[in-house]
Amino acid sequence: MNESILLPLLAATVQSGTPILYATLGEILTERAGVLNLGVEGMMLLGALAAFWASLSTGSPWIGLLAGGTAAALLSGLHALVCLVFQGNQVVSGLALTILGTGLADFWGTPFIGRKAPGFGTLELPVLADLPVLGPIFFQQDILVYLSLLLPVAMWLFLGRTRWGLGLRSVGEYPRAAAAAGLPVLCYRAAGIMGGGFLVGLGGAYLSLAYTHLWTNGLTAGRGWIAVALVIFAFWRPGRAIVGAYLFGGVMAFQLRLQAMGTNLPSSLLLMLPYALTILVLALTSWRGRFTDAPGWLGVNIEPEE
Amino acid sequence: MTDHPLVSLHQISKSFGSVQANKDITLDIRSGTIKTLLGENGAGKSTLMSILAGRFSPDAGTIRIRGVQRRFTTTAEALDSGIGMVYQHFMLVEAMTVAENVFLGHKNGFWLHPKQMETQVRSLADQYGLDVDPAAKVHTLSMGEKQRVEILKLLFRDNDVLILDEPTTVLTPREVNQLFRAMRTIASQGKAIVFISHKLAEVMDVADEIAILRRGAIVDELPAATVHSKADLARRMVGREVVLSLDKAHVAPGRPVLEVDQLDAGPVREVSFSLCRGEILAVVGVAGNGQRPLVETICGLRSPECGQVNILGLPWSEFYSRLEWQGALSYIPEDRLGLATCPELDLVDNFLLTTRQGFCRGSILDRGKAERTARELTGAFNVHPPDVNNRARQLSGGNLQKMVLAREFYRRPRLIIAEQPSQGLDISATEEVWHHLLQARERAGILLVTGDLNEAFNLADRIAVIFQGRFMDIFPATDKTKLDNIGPLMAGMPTS
Amino acid sequence: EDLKVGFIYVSPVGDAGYSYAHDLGRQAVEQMDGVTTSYVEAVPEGPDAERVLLNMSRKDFDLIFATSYGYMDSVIKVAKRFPEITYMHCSGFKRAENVGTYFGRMYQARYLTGMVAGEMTDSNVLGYVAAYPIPELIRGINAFTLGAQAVNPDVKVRVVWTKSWYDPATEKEAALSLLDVGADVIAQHVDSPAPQEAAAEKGAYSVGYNSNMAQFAPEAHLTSAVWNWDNLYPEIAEQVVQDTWESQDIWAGLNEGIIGLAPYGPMVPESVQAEVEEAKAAIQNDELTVFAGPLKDQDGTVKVPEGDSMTDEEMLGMTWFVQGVIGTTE
Amino acid sequence: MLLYRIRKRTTPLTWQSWAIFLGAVLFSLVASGILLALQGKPPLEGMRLFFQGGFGTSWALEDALVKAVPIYLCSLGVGIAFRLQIWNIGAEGQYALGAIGATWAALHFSHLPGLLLLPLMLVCATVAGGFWGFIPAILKLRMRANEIIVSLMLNYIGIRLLEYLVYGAWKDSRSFGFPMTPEFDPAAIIPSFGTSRLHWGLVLCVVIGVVMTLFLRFSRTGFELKVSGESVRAARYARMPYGKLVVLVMVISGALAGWAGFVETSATLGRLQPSVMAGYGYTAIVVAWLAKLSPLRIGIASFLLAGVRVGVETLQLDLQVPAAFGSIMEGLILLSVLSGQFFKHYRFERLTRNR
Ligand SMILES: Nc1ncnc2c1ncn2[C@@H]1O[C@H](COP(=O)(O)OP(=O)(O)OP(=O)(O)O)[C@@H](O)[C@H]1O
Ligand SMILES: Nc1ncnc2c1ncn2[C@@H]1O[C@H](COP(=O)(O)OP(=O)(O)OP(=O)(O)O)[C@@H](O)[C@H]1O
Ligand SMILES: [Mg+2]
Ligand SMILES: [Mg+2]
Repeated sequence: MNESILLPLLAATVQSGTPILYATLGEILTERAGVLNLGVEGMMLLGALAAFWASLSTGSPWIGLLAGGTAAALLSGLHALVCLVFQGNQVVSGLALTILGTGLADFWGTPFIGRKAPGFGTLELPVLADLPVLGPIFFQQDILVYLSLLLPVAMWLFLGRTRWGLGLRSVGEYPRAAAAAGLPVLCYRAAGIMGGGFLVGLGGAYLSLAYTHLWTNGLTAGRGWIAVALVIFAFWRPGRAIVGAYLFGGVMAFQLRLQAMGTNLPSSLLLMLPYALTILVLALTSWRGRFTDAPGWLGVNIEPEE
Repeated sequence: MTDHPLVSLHQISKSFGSVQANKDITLDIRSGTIKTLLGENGAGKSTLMSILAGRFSPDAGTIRIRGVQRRFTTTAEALDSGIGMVYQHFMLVEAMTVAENVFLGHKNGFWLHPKQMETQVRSLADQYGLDVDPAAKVHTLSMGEKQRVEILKLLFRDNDVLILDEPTTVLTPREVNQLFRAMRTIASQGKAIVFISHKLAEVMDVADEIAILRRGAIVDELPAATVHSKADLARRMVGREVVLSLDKAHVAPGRPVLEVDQLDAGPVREVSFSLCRGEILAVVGVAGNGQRPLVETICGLRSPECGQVNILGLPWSEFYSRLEWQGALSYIPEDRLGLATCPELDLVDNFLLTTRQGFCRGSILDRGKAERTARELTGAFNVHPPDVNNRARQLSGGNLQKMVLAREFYRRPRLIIAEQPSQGLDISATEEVWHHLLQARERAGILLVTGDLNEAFNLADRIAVIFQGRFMDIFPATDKTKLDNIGPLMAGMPTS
Repeated sequence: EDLKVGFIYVSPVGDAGYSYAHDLGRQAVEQMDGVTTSYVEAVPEGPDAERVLLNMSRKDFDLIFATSYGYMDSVIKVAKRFPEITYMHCSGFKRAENVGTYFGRMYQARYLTGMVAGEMTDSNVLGYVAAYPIPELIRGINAFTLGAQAVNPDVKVRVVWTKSWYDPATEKEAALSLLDVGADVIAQHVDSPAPQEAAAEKGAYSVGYNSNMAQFAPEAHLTSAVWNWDNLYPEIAEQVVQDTWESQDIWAGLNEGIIGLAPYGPMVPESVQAEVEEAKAAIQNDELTVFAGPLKDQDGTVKVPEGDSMTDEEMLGMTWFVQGVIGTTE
Repeated sequence: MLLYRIRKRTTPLTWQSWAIFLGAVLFSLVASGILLALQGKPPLEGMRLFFQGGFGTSWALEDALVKAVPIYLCSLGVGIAFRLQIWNIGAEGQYALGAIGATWAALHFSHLPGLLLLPLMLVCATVAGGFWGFIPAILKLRMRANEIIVSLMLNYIGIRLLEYLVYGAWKDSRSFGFPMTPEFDPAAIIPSFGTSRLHWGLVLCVVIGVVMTLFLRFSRTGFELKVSGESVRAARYARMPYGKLVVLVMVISGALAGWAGFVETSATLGRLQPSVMAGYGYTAIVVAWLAKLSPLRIGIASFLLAGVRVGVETLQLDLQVPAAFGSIMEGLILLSVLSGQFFKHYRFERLTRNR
């Protein structure tokens, strides 16, 4: 494979990994607070639609982006209500959220099918874009890609180096200790859910404003589920999420290019590649690794008065 | 200065379902004093203090802080009023460092600076002689170290009222002395300390005032100076005379049930000993010196790396490849609630945990029969409340331990590994547990792993001292000179 | 008593795409006097289809259009139980006394769009983003290739399967990967306009599908191959009203107006437009047959000898690519 | 300041929990009705149509029952894995493999009589589905790979495998290239009762439901599952064969999902085609949790959910509401029923501040 194929492939890797990266980071934030939210797919869809709608009606993709994040955060607020106040099972609530979010997005989104909204275009970064290999891969992209590259660093700083981050982690690891230390446990969990929801919404917005500038029902096509899986793959660490998202996006882009270059392999088998590879890498990395870094109280509700 | 007590509790009541944990409790806590709560398991000590610390809200009654009535709905509100508590079950985030745990919930500054935090924690730790590495992750710490972190958390917050719920159960004698010194320093600074313990000697040593609870109510309140003997205290607490020393009938040693030869397992190095039927061998040492891997290896939860383990005359792997549920080996672990039982299951299920094979017909489980047997056993072992439909979580520590003993003895084991069997138990429960263990000697050899020297002296025929994975010495419990020298041995200093 | 006409769509109707095209046809039927219509959208082709059909049948519909090939078995099954109801199944091959089939000769339009693409390419590489390797799509790709080769013998067509009817992100990625390997015109047989967008971004040309896709990429869009079901549905409804309906296999093309071309983009030269229009007329007059021999498959094996042309049956079951297509039919 | 606080009930509600359930459903229906009204459709009429379409006629009940079968089987399967705290979300893929296994038998032994062929298909579906469940189990035990990821990824792989076969080797030569296997021999089709759509798959469900209930309640392995699900440490302490249990539940789980694939392929489609995949594997997860993993309740929940889905179609047909409305209603119902369960154990108490 020569450079004229490889560089675009890597650039495409970054692009197709970015929406998954946003969603994975969002879910990491939520799960670090101890809440499992399987509604990523639904939130992402609603986010994508809200972003599209806002961008279409205001003409500003930035407002669209904000709307995307907000809509997903609001939907995840429902998850917070059900799980934090009503003690609902997080798995059911999350799956119901996916069903509801998909339904709402389809319901409101149908009139927008086949329209085109203003979105984010390529924005070459001065100097960086001219770097030999890295330039074309990372720095001739749209602004949301750059943002997604900063985000893991920001999240790492937030979780490890701030008071709120410490509280958020403690609420996921052992909420009783957090409560004993006087932290408002439910508020932290709600913040984790809705903050994570916001990021997931940005992932959706990336799909409808940057990757394509279109809306269709089912735009995310399962990317939300991949994100849920990648959280575990990333051992709940923002840094590893980049690896996971790009690995997945990369193999996805690769198999399409393999087809385009002409191969006799059946496309069904090629399309298995990203999934099979994820399993393989996961098995190899988990094998010797000691970490099962899952937050201690992940998925467990906090019962009132106990 | 007002003459209000720092804290006064008035007519506090609290029920959990049908259990009345506290009824009409009135109690004053004064600054500068160490107040001790005494009472049997389930008397309601922890519940009362959890109410003061804002974790539970009372059904009735009022709390006044310096004469002002307060109502805490969260621990945060109690903390803001200067009340902090070290819980019986640690409230530590295992995945975080010591420093992070200490700083958790602290309100100053948005950014955290790990190095700076660690220095601060270290200087505080040095100040009170509570040695612990601030950068270590909590899950790597021993129980004693975790306890120190809990205390550091309170000291760091500068609370006016410090509640310590059985802080000494996991500490070594030296650590206990350090803690008491720290407590006195704290009290002398005008703070109030509430101290809960089952160890009467400790109570007499450190308390200024003593309050005794029985069945959820205060039955006695007296200055420590008026108490003259442990027996006196025990009588007030239990409501009857308590025999504090056991007369240990001699049992003739039988055939060896456990032979360990040059065993290596994790930190355990070259450990050799043998244990016969009718004998209790106590392994004493500071927690975290290899007791856990030693026990886990013998109990088949981890495999030996090197050396020989013979159980009931069979080599380790052979013994575990055809383990019988009955007449073999019983493990009574330190972690009663997490390992020996399932907190959310009822007593019948918990009874079946290790005895299920005895109630099987083919692959069908006869739960009715198990329930009848469990009910009989709860009666025989004096488990309270005697309702087998309760969940394990609902039982107090002592009653849970009795339940575990009842279950394990039902299996008629020939080898018993008992880890800290009386930890956290009140004196009458301790008495019962000891009694059961002594009785079990008649058909079994018992390996008793404990940090409580008193327990070792009372029960053991021989004592082994473990330090950094090695046995420093094994000697008969009658050897007075060795017994006197046990402190240095536990600290790794062999007798010269 | 009104004639009740029911429609079952595989995807939501929306504002573009396959079901939208069918729904335009339904709206035309709705306009007729003495006819009411109703539809159920997003009916998966599996087990649910049978139930929806049954449900409709029990509600006394007189004429039911099942608009996706996967409904075939369900239609036959249900039709057996309701002999008095007329069923029309789109793109299938099973008929019964009261079940007719119909489809459009989209390949004719594909051929014409291929001619446009073949004229407009510089690199002689055309890209084709396609959903599933079924005969309908393979036929279209072959026709497109033959059309392009008719005006530009050196042209090659590269195919990428997305295995999804609507996944704009993957479709865009597929188009980009085709552009990366040198394609400069992108055609598509998927429902979203994402490939159009990709072509526009890279300064290449594009050919749309389903309906006129010019709005998504005005500077790239050459033309689209489009469906016009409103030219068929009212006619069938009329037959049922008049009681002249008979079970038959309707496979209509340019002549009946069921398929067509969207208006050419401004970049398509007059000469090319004229050439294509000429071919279109030739097809309509039966002077030009799209799948006329000699036709070789990818290995060079002669599939249709000189002088022969493919029968409808052969075309319906086409599972091989003609020479010049790069890709696999699996 | 909070005006209300949450208190645990001293005794959980019993019969009142049905009232709560109905209240929760009513709440979500009102919300859906409002949504209908906003669309300019008659809300009351809509709800009537919905009920009639889902539960109100014998046809509706028949349809709901038939649709409930695969949901029930998948859900029973994932439910048993969840009991052991093994997060099998791979029912979708296991379902696909079951369909593949059954089809393989149907295509290769089409000469056998139904009485032999159908059991053979069942066995093949069990083996194939069970194998797909075995993979995450063994990877979890041997490689410590998280079963959520592995089973989720295997869903996609299973579906692609099904496509590969149907587009390739198994394609019917008479299907004009369409991706479908030849129609099954009548012997390979699960018979229905009379002219109704109800088929013997329902009987299979009842039998396995009873067997499963007995197994979980009375067998030693059932007890071991319960304990290991509560605490892996305690299970290890009590010398329970945790690894074997993991494999067992995953294989059962996969096999049951495989059965669902077999039933749908044979009874409903009569051949294998990609559209056999209808997302039952994911629905199953919701149903299993909502029913608190009890086989009987899983049955009820599957039926109700199937009825909702069937009823919503009537709504679509008669009122021309978009398909998405069904998902919205389903999501709302799930969320409110879930939230309603809270009131079984807790109540809100007004805070009286006695200052
Ligand atoms: N969360 C709870 N739910 C139900 N019952 C409880 C709960 N906490 C405590 N109890 C019950 O309340 C009673 C008092 O318990 P508490 O923990 O206060 O006793 P204690 O005096 O601290 O005993 P110990 O010496 O064993 O620590 C016991 O009967 C106990 O079973
Ligand atoms: N520490 C222990 N020492 C001795 N026996 C134990 C211990 N812990 C549990 N047992 C008992 O040993 C019995 C045998 O355990 P084993 O691992 O052989 O499982 P099993 O019941 O034989 O299951 P399977 O037939 O599937 O192998 C268990 O039923 C248990 O009651
Ligand atoms: Mg206590
Ligand atoms: Mg065995």
